[in-house]
Amino acid sequence: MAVLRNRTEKAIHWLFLGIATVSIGILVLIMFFLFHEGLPIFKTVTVQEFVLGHYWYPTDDPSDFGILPLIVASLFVTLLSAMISIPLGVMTAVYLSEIASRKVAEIVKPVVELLAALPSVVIGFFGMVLVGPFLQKTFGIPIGLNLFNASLMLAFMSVPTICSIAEDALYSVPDSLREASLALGATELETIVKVIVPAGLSGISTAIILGMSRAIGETMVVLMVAGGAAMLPGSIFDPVRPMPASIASEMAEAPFRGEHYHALFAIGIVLFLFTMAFNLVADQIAQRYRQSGEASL
Amino acid sequence: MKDLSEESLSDENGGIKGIFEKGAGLGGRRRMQALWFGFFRGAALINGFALGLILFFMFSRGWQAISWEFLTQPPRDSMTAGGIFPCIIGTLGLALGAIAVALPIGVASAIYLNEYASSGKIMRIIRLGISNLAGVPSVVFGLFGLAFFCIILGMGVSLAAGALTLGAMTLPVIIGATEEALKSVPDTYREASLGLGATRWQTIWRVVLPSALPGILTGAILGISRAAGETAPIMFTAAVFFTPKIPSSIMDEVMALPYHIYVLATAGTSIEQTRPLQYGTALVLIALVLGMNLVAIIYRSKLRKKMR
Amino acid sequence: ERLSINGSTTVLPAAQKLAEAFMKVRPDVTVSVAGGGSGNGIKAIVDGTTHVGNSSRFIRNSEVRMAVEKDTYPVPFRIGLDCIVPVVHPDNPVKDLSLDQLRDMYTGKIRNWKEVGGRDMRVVVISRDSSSGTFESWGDLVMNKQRVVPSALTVPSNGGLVQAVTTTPGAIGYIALGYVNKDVKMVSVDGVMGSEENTISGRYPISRPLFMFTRGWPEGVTLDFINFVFSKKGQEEVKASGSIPVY
Amino acid sequence: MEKKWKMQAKGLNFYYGNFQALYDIDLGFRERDVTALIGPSGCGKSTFLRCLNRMNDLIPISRVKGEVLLDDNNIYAPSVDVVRLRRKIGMVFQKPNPFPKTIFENVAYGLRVNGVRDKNIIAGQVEKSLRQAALWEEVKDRLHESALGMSGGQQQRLCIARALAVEPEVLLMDEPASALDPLATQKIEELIHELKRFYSIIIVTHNMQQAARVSDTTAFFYMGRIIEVDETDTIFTNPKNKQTEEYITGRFG
Amino acid sequence: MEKKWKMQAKGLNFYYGNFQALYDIDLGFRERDVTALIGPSGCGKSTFLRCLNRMNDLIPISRVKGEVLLDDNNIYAPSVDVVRLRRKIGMVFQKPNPFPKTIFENVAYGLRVNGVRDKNIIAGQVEKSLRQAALWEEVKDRLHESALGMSGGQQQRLCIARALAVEPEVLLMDEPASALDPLATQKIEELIHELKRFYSIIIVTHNMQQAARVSDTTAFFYMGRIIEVDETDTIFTNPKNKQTEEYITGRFG
Ligand SMILES: Nc1ncnc2c1ncn2[C@@H]1O[C@H](COP(=O)(O)OP(=O)(O)OP(=O)(O)O)[C@@H](O)[C@H]1O
Ligand SMILES: Nc1ncnc2c1ncn2[C@@H]1O[C@H](COP(=O)(O)OP(=O)(O)OP(=O)(O)O)[C@@H](O)[C@H]1O
Ligand SMILES: [Mg+2]
Ligand SMILES: [Mg+2]
Ligand SMILES: O=P([O-])([O-])[O-]
Repeated sequence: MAVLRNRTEKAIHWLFLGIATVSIGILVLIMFFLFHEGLPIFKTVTVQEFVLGHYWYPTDDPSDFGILPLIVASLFVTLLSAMISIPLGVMTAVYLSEIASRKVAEIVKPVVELLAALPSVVIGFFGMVLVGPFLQKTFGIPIGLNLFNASLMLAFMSVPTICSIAEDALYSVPDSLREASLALGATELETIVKVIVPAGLSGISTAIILGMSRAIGETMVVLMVAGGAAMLPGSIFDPVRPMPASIASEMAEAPFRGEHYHALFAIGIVLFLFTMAFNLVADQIAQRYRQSGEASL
Repeated sequence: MKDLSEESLSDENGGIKGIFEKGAGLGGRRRMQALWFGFFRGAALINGFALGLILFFMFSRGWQAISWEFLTQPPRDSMTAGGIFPCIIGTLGLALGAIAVALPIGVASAIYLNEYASSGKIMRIIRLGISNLAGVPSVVFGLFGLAFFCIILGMGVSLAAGALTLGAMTLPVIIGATEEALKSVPDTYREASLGLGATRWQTIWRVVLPSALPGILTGAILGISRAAGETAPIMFTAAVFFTPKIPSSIMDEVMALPYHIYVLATAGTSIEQTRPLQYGTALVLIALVLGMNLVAIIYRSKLRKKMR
Repeated sequence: ERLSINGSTTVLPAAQKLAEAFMKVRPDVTVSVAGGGSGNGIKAIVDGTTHVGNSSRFIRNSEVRMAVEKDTYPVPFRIGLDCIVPVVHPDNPVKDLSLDQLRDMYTGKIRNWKEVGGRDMRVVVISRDSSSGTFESWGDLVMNKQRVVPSALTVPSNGGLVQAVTTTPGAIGYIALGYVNKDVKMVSVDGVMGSEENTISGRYPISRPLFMFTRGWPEGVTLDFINFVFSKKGQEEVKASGSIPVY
Repeated sequence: MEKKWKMQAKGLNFYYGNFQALYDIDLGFRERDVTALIGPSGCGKSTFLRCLNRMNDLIPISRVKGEVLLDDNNIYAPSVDVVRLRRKIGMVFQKPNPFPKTIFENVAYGLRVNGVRDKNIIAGQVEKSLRQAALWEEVKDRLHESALGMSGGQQQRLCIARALAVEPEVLLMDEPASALDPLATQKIEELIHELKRFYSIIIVTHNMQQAARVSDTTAFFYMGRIIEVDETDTIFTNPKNKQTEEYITGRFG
Repeated sequence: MEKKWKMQAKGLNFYYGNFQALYDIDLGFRERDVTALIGPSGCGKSTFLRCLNRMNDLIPISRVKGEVLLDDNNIYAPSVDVVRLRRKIGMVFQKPNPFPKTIFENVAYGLRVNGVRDKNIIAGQVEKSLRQAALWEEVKDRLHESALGMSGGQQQRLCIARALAVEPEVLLMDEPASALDPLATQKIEELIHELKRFYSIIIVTHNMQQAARVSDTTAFFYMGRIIEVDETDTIFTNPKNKQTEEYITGRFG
């Protein structure tokens, strides 16, 4: 009986290990297919021409596969949205974890979570039909669908990410530090600024990076709101065409394993590398944070 | 007896030598605090304002479109009239299919990570892999689904391919939620069970999973709602513009609510005319997704209260 | 049984009407219709993911080559005719533009409406994305193969273009005749207004045929559908959708 | 030395990764005897206790050197079935930790996982164990209510009943009364007195008076080592070691 | 009664929501005197201590009735500035809780937030406080290293230095040595002896012997009430109350 039992236990263990590897297997598969389908484009263009080329005319004859405008667009919308979402997200996190009463926090937190749950297509739709015309009128700009509008919508998508991770980080700062500071005659604000936020800084950085990672990979919003012009923007009210938008709008027309198809997968590689870099950095920070946490015991 | 007021607590009175700035300091510090707390509160308010604004517009402009016909009929007249029934069915099919794929794999993976795996380099890599999987942009999932499910596995544009793609995308959500649920089961339960001569699997099956179940369910609901709202992964793998009948097999193409909003708003034949339909569809999608989230949130907060 | 139709947004209104009418006479068939542009339609034929591929341009040589490599022989059916009309915002006073002016606006040489007799206002160039047959015809017939400026807004469909022009006072765009409505203002080209009459007579300079492609010679339901398209009832639907029927 | 050794640790060393938590522990436990383990916080009492039923196996970075004998068999021998071993050695924890199940199911749990299916046997054993744990009278009318609705003291006695249901030979208790009020503590102590007629009991406690009241033998741990072990009376009235004396008189810890 | 009252609680009642944690506490603390608060776990010692610098204000559901006088002024009067009050009443916690900053910045923190900018004054005050906390010699060469790299005992003394730097008048300590090893505990006790020359000290402890060693006055709490308060010698040799005696002799708790 003991032998049988041991065997079942072993079998179950291996079964679970097997399934857990499936999860990783998916990531490996994703990478495999991205590279497998994307790399052939470099038979046509060099990596340099691809990444640094200024013109994206994939269906012209002869075609141009330069994605610099797309990369720049992605970076700009991400940075601009970060400038909105970081203060908003972090300050909301501070409010939730340090200032709000339990009752208020119990209302605000679900609001933030619901904001996170809004489908991106709805936010894109909102930006397109309401925010765009509004921006046009208020700023007297010719085009409502532009870098700024897209950044604004992206900011609303990344605020919840930033806020909830940052809040976790602040919340996990031990109460003993709060009390120590207050007991020395510091005000709540001083305690927050000088003790709580520095102590939660690595968690907050993780939050910010993950928020930006979410923004750079977001598709529907930039597809519907950014304007779709594959050019280097000259102002924040210029239309742009970030990488995910290009993939989403052109994939359906690119014949299987044609140049255009390979080029779009290659954009996928670039996008994937960006988000992976963001995630690795976030993981590094989180890791270091954990170690210093242990050291303090 | 006199009150211990500002003055009586001032430095002269308290015996502290002249190193502290006199009384003046504190008023300024308080004012600073009030100002900044105002900003913090304002930031939080903006979130509520944003959500309120979006909901308000979608509701005020969409509710007229909602009718029994809208919810139960396919689109008619070049999609300028009729309903969105096939989209609702398609979205439900995709989301349920996705969760049917992701839930068993996700829960089993989380059980392995939390209950079996010992920490070490390999574990670290697996974890890193999963956190990276969570960070992969949805459009890249779409590319993967197109290349792998639709073309290599020959599923074509179909409910099955879409559900699998969404399932892969939902996986990290499920793993995360399940791990959290498993972590919240106190270790003493595990030790008590093992101490009574239960095997590891018996412990997991009889003690750990029942305690973690509500948390796992919450995660599953959130996973479904996430899958239901995604557009980019199904654009190339499952969704089409118009197919009025209910899919008869999982190899059929489907309509889906998020994609329907997108095409009506950007690629329809008469965008302006169909605005009410767009708002209506958006409202239905929001109701579906936020409804599920609300259920999950309420359920979870009840759970947390019970745990205390 | 199922029949899928995919492709050109120019053909889309016709295809949608045809599909609905066809399902009335053949209730046993489920027709699904997708848009996205001519490129999508031809690609779907090449990849074998659709039965009927709509296109507002003819198939390219490279596409035929690719199709043949995959053992597919696309067969074109010319189901109608269309002309591409430049459109501006209803408030824009400009009534006529020459082909040269249009080209200069789209290459970025003309940047202000006052250069073509309009108000002092920046020209916002709106174009279609690369999958569009209309875009390609525009390139052939207006641009002389010159490239559209990168700063042009791109929209994925005729409908989207109407939408964009409607909301942008300085916009210039081009759409299929069938999509013209009161929200946009048609501009005549070299003095000729785009219309069914002028297209058939050949006076209007920017017109092109519309196609449906099948994979090899159509059979079964696909054949029935194509036959339906060329039936009297079918051509009435084409006309009703705003395009110009073949007869 | 009338009674024979039930369990014996021989040259036991224990490591959490690089940190050595136990040094060369030699300690025997007699049959039907209560042994108390005392010592300041962090000295390794719990670690040692958890070596006795191999609960430390669960900690991935841990390592054991040395032997622990149960009836002269080394429980760390490779052939040993840990699951079976743990059934023979019951354990009660610092905080009462009943499963979120009914009272009945809590006690029946150990039987069920050990393959007992017969309803009558289970019911009989549940009643017997609850009686042994002096809980039967209090709960017999609410056996099918949740165990979480009981008071702390009742919960701890339930945990003892749960451990008894699988008929172990040794009972390990890690500060079983430290989370309880004085009255409940007293009940647990009385219970230990009763149970010692059938079981070998090893109890960790911070409360010197408790050790003095319930145990026959007391072992004093300090920094991972056994400093002194002797009859409880001797330890408390006439300790040989200075550190022991200082600890007992509360000079430190 | 040569020394005058530094602080006095008068008819103090404290509630966590509906649960009353303190009942009618009347207790005075003399200047330059050490008062120990003892009693079983959960009896309200920490709660009472935290009433003395209004740290309990932070708990949203809490409510206070009664008065606490500091130099004859009620600290619960509406006009009182809590921030200022807390500067006057230093607090040391059970677990050492240095900020994740350098040693120097930990001690300087209280000065900085209280508006001291002058570098020389700060440096002087930091050194003085570290000397008072008997830590200066050990850390003077690594003032700008992280405080988290210190041992537990050093960290606790750092926390004491941090509290002293703002020159409080009263020092509250909640089991300041319970997380420390015997040696570090001894250092802290010696330190308390030193500090008592300048401050009124109120210390909560679980360790009866510690109370006996360091305090002049001892108050015994039980279930939210003061059962007995007297000179420490009297309490430990000749308690008047039976519960006090039982607790001190370890019969319960
Ligand atoms: N899981 C673990 N990983 C690493 N070190 C551990 C672990 N558990 C305990 N230790 C360390 O081992 C030593 C002994 O711990 P143990 O819990 O056995 O002490 P104890 O005597 O039971 O103390 P207490 O009276 O506080 O319960 C301590 O220094 C502790 O920090
Ligand atoms: N934040 C709180 N909310 C509700 N009840 C509390 C809170 N803090 C303490 N209590 C309750 O108040 C009572 C007194 O607690 P307190 O912490 O003052 O006890 P203590 O004497 O310090 O105990 P210990 O020796 O364990 O530290 C306890 O019953 C406790 O459960
Ligand atoms: Mg222990
Ligand atoms: Mg306490
Ligand atoms: O007709 P198109 O949509 O391809 O321009």
